Amino acid sequence: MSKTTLTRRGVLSRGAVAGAGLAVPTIFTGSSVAGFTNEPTGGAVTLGFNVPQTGPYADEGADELRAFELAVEHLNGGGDGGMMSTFSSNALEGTGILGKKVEYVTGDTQTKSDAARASARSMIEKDGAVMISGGSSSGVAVAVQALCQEAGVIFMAGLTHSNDTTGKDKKANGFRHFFNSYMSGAALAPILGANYGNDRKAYHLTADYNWGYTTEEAVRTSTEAIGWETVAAVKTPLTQTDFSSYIAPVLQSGADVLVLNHYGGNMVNSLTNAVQFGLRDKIVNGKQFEIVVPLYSRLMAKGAGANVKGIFGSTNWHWSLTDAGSQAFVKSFGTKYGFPPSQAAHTCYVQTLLYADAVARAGSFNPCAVAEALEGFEFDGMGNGPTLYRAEDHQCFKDVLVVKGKENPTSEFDLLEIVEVTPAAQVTYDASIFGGDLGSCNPGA
Amino acid sequence: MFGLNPKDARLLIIVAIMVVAAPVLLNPFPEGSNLAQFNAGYPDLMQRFVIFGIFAIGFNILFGLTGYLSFGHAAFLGIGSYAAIWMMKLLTMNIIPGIIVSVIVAGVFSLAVGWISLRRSGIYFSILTLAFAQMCYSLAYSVLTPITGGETGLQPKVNDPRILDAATNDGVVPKTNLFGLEMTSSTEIVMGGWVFTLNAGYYVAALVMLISFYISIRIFRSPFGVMLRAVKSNQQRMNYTGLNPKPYTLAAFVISGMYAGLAGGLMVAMDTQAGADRMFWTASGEVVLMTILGGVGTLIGPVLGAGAIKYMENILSKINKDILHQWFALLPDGLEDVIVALIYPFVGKGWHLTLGLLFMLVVIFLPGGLVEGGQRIAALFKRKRKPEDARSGKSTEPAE
Amino acid sequence: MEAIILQVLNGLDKGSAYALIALGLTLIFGTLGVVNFAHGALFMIGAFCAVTLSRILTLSHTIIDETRTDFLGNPLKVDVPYVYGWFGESAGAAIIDWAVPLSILFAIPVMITLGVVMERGLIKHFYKRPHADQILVTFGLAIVLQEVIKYFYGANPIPTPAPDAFRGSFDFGAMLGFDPNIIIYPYWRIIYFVFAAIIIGGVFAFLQFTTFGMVVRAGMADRETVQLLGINIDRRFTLMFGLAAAVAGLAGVMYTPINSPNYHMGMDFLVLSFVVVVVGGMGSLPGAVLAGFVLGILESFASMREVLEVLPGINQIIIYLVAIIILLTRPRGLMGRKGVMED
Amino acid sequence: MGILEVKNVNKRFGGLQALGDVNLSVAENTCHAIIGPNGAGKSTLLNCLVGKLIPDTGSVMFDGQSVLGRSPHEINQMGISRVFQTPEIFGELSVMENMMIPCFARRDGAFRMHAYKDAGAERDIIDRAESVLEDLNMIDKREMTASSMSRGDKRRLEIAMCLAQEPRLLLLDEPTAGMARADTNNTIDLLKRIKAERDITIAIIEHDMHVVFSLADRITVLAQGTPLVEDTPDKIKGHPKVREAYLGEAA
Repeated sequence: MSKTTLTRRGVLSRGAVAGAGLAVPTIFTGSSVAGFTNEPTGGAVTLGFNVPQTGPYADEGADELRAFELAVEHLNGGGDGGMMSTFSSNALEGTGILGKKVEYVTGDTQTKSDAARASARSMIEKDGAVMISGGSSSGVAVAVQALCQEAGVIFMAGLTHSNDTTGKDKKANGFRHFFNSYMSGAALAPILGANYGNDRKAYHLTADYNWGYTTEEAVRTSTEAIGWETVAAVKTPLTQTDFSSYIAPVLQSGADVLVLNHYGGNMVNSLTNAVQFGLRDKIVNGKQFEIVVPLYSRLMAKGAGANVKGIFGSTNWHWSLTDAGSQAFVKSFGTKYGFPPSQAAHTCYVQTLLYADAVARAGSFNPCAVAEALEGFEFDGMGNGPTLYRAEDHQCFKDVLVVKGKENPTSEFDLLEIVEVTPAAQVTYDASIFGGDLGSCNPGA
Repeated sequence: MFGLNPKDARLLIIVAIMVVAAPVLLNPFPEGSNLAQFNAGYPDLMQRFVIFGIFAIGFNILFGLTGYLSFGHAAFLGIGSYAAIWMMKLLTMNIIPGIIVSVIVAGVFSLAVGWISLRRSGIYFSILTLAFAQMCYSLAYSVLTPITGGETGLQPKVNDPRILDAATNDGVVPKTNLFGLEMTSSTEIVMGGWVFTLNAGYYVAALVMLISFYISIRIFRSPFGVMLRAVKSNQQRMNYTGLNPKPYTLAAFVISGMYAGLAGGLMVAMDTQAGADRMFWTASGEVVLMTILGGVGTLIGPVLGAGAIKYMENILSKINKDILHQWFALLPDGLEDVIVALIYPFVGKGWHLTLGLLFMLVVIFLPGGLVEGGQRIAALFKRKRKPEDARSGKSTEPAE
Repeated sequence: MEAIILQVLNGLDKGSAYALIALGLTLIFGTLGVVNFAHGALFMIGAFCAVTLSRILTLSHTIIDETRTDFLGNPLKVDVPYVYGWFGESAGAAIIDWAVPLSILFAIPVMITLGVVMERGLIKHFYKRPHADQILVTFGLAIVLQEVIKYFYGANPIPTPAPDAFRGSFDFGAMLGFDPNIIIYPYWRIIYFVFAAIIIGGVFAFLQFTTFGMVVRAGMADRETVQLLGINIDRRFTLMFGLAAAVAGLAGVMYTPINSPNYHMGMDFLVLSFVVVVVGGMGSLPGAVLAGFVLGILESFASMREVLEVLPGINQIIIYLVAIIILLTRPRGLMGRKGVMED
Repeated sequence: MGILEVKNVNKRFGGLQALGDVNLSVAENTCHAIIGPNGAGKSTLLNCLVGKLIPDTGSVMFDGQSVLGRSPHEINQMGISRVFQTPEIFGELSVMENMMIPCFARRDGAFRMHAYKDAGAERDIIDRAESVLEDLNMIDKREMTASSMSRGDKRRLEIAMCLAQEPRLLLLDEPTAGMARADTNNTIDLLKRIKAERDITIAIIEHDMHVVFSLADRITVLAQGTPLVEDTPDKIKGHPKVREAYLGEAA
């Protein structure tokens, strides 16, 4: 059997010539046809947007999808161009990518690795997608990243915060714009020290899976470095909905800060429960009891309602940033959809533009060329200040936001206020500390 | 043929032809046409069809024949997957050791779980199996992370030992293969506007599925199969006929567990990823639904049910608003918007809704599942054809 | 000691939620012999009754506040609830604040209607069908119900706080002579526990002391005989389904301040509530309640730091482990009857 | 020494003495009936014989071996078959399949994994099943689904299934209960023929005296868990104790 890569569209255009109305089977062999997987040969290029459309993160997925649609519109020259006008690279001209019209397909990750891979594979095998993006959990990101590596397409990660994605599970074909647990810890600790003092006793509740572990580790290390003591760290099951039995013993332990290493539904429930128990009204060790949520998401904060008021956390991006890039993005997103974008939407939008730009600069859709163009790429005007796509681990280094739940929100979107923009230098770490091996880029052919 | 009665042999041959021709049959619409969205003839989905087909066939041996409703079979699938991926990481990317070990490991686990769970029957049995599976899931996701990879699961890595494979350290993870034949390799046939993908992995999986299907037919028709149906029908009578239902049921449980392990191993062979998600109770529920949807206790039903559910999951979920607008672009604008608005809730992010409605409709109107639907259509067809035949027999008009 | 008292409190509270759901599930199973996988969905719909009522109460007209701007720099649109206009600002705010308790009144008719419609329109046709068919059709219904809710309310949790008066927590420790702040418990959870106890007591009293209840109990034991006596047991069973739906719905309404409701909360509870029912013994109402509390308390103990240090991960599996042990030592659960759902 | 020897069997359910010092001896190749009013302990005794219940004290010997502590299928494999009050058959299976199962049990024992053979090609099993069916005039019903037959036919099938095992002792628990007169007579004829043509011992529990007196060689009368008398049918008919037991205060 001859070996081919899946070059549906490439084959098709050729097939139309060769077949020319005749029902004669034409069998192609791979390497002569294409240099890499799904090389776009017609007037269009297909991108795959793989987001959760069912399950608990469906709203986040919907927001990601909106951002993708907006990015495609801007790439094809529609709308007001959004961040394309503020982006420091000028390779994009609003004429698609390399003159090819950008088309896209969508799929449902269900926030499950298997479903996400099935959906991504269908985009690669059936629809001829040359890049996959999206997702809202590290489990999905790692799984799809490995798939893209194997299939020979580029993966531009969506929302994934675990160190693993660009740490022990990093892949040459995968790129992450979103920040990670380590950065959250590094950005948060000084602010926490400044606001709550350096002799605090922290009690961690940690979601019992990879992301929880790396987040706890990061926050612990960085707070202990400023003098905090970690009283206890208790792991909570992912499927837990009522956290009362984990929260009730917190006061007894003598802790005066509760760190909730939870995300999504877990975070909403544990925070709601903690506030219910009146922890924040208590005085322990002569200090006001405080709660910290290392990773904030505005969409999820909305689920916790008034409970987020005054609680510190970190976030990748927030619509209230005043730099030109953020403003341009919020304007075009808000005009189109009527509400401000979430951090997930921002990351997905930026990732799409960054990919398109890299292709344009490389002059090729070949994943290896694209990867080379992205590696070590420095840019600005995308909302987080000057940013570096580090070559060693394909992680973006940029400013990290420390935010606080707003006391007097003016609207249902106005839940967080930015406390501090931590400069990239402060959250940068050595690429080797998380292990892993990028391997070499795989063009698929 | 193959020791089967003519009816079963015919069924097996039909299934074999369908499976071989699937890349063509599942791609009925020309590439680039609006309806190409409904094409299912791409390797991933075809592989999933046959793999979940195997899973459901095995489940049906337990549930369809003995009536014992296990709510934890996904655990065996997951355990099979972990076993297979560890074989690939440690030994070789050749799929044979992985698949064999996954069947064995799943068999051992199902023996242990079955031995305990089968002390109870009815819903108590179901809850025991559910409890075991949920424990497997929870532990795999959390404290067993060093073995299972936890949330992110396991994938082959560049620096895995793979002691049987010759050292290839050029930064590329080798692909799963069958003695050199890579599972991802495909041949494409272009006929006019149609493109058909013949994928090596699919045909390997399909061959395994056909063998599994054949074995399941043999089990159905064997003395053992009769005994299993006797377990479902009347255990009291069985006992008083000098037969011990326990080992029969346990054997069926282990066989179906091994089928699940086989499916898990194949899944890893086709798509190198093993994660805890596939052990969650909803995954166990899915195979129950596949079996009931297709037709409990029938030979081909579970395969049809598996196909139907996987088709909806993978095809319906990918239809978005833009695609709908494209389809109905020819209609006047107002009408187009109305139709899109009417259909949209049922596709894309609403595909679960369609799935739920399908479950309800099938169980309300076709208690025997899709197989009963097929039989009814066939009966209708026969009734119609007979008078037609009679008429055409009398007709003197020359055929075209 | 304090830690143990605290976890018993937690367990009672958790257990009351489990017991309420399991009670409704058992009512349906015991009276109708139907395995209702849509029961979790009823719990979820109850919770969304509270969401809906608070949305209705906050129906607003928009005024433009020129002094402030929104995120795009346009003048801010401020929503003013109609109730402010009708009752004045403070009374209006109080009504909105009390949305969750008010939802009880709203949820009872909604849930009973939903239950009766469900029974007459769908479940009725499945009495004589195999349990597998019942599971499939009710599971399908559960998916449909939750997708409908998702369509209208989205996937994210929706905060539905308790009235201000019930926020904060009560210091049990101080009352019992321990140090302050050691044994504290939120007011709303205490209310939830009392509420659950009232509902459970009410259902038992209803079945025990009313003629209606006696007929239904007789019907649970032997449906055919009761029918031979010329009693229209079907109509009573329909009402029982409505009652079970109302119990699930009220459990959902009262749960909303504890955890913000989302469309899949029913599925999250479904498996757990089945485990509770089976551990209690299929068809036994006291068994369901007992199992709810037992599992709730054990789950709370398993989440203690001291326990987790010895047995890491035990909090992940405790419920299932206990279920296995109980089912192996007591073949029909804690209080099950012989021959129910064993075929 | 009879083929079945019950010695000093006692069984209590809580405060109720269901069986009190039951002694019973069933001679080989005879038909032994056990009669008694409702609640006399007939079914309890039967259940003690087949392993469904274990007596508190006493012994039950079948052909010199104890049956106590053995599970029902082991006792069956020793050669005791049981016919139930309501026919226990494999309702969803065809008549032929119903017949094949006891044939397999006889040939292969309590468990054997014949998962690779074709049940339809097991000539010896099929022949045997067919011969019993023919013997009982049921061969024309071989493809019917068992549950769709009349009650009389179900009973006949159940007896056929027991006979296919060639048991040495056949236990019948009110085999004509709830039957129409014609079916009852057919069943009596059938049992008579079985008794005449085969080397088989029959123990029967029955309410219907017509059935008992047409079949039994010996009769034991049980009352309140204890045997009152054991004798031939003729003697039992006029026995005063039996009248007392059956007619109670009227005596």
